[in-house]
Amino acid sequence: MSERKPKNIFHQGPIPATFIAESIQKHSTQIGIGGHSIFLGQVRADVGENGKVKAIDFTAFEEMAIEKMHSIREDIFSKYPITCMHVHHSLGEVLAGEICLFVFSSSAHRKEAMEACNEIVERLKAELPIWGREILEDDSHQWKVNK
Amino acid sequence: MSERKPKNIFHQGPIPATFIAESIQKHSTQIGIGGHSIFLGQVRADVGENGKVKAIDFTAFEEMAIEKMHSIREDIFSKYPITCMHVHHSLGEVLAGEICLFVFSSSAHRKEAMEACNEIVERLKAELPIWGREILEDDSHQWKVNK
Amino acid sequence: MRVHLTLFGQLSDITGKREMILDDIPDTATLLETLNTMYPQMANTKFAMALNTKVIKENTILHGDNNIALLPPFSGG
Amino acid sequence: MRVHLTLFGQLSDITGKREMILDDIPDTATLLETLNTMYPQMANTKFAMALNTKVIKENTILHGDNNIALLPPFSGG
Repeated sequence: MSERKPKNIFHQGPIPATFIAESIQKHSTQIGIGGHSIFLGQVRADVGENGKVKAIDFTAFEEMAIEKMHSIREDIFSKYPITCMHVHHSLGEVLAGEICLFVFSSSAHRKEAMEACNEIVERLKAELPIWGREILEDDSHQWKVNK
Repeated sequence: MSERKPKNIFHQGPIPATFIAESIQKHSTQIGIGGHSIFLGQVRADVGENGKVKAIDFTAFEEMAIEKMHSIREDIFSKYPITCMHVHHSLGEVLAGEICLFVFSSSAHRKEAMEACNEIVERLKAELPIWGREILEDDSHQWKVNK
Repeated sequence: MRVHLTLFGQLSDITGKREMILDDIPDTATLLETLNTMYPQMANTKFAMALNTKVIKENTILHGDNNIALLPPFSGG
Repeated sequence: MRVHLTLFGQLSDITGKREMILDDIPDTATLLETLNTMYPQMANTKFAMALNTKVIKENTILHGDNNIALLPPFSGG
């Protein structure tokens, strides 16, 4: 498995639904796949004491994030018999209602794809050096906190 | 919640990636959503003792399946704080590599969307009266068995 | 009583039919006996029975017109 | 030793900078002391430190050029 190279996971701005469709479509040649599990993170218009979130501006320590994602990828491939996995995360401004995270895993049987997808999402939220700057309706900002 | 009406879940032929993209896109106005969980079933070119599967021809007891799916939907909405859920299943012939099942759930926070999606998939496979007739490469057929 | 029977999955292979009409069927046990006589292979096939979309497990007396479906193990998804 | 410092998240708000160069820093403990003197507010902020993309938890002696990043709690996804 060591021939896999670190992939860039970052995507400038929101991830369009058409990009997701193209990614799904590409898997139609892989006829050993029986199930795809997809998680999409969408920017939520959270209302806090400082006001309502209208967008999140994402920054990342890209080099470290790509290295870290590569090691998560190796772990996931060695733990689950999946055929492939893809991760895309937005950088820059993403408006409420737009997609900022796209995680996609595929396998012969559904359980492995689902479990791998869930674990990828949990790990990337905890381990990737990415920060969300929440822009509020009055154009002030606050830093997103992951629970 | 009793105002929800049974929805038709059946889709003639394979489910196109563009249909999935449109469904995702429609949720961009629901700015309280933070996560979408999607499961896609893809027809797998299984190789068994009788040969290789080239397509599955799906039939259903549609009236009963729609009633049953409605009751699963009510259970899922009462169990998980999800914003919405959508289920689409193919009828008729779907080639290996094409999508035959699309399950989509959304919620403010990721865990609920993921758990709901997994449970919907498990329940629909066990409870909906749908049958897959696997068409092999020599045009003989066998009936799909769910594990 | 008249029974409108719908056969799904491998049962339509065994019988060569997707639908049948059977008359003079007083209850579901009689329906099963009649079918087993007509199609002995059906005895080797596991299936459930639904009366008007509801699965029934006990012998059920039939009244008026009856839509009965025979359901082999499901394999959707 | 020279340190090329990159500040992420709320640390760039506190310092008003995304990047800084600091000279004569022998080890990471000295770096932290220097920063706390320059920006007392940093003492109230939780963050990790990465030397050339590897997180370091103990005081580390610096050699040659050093790329150090200060990482507040992550909030991607």
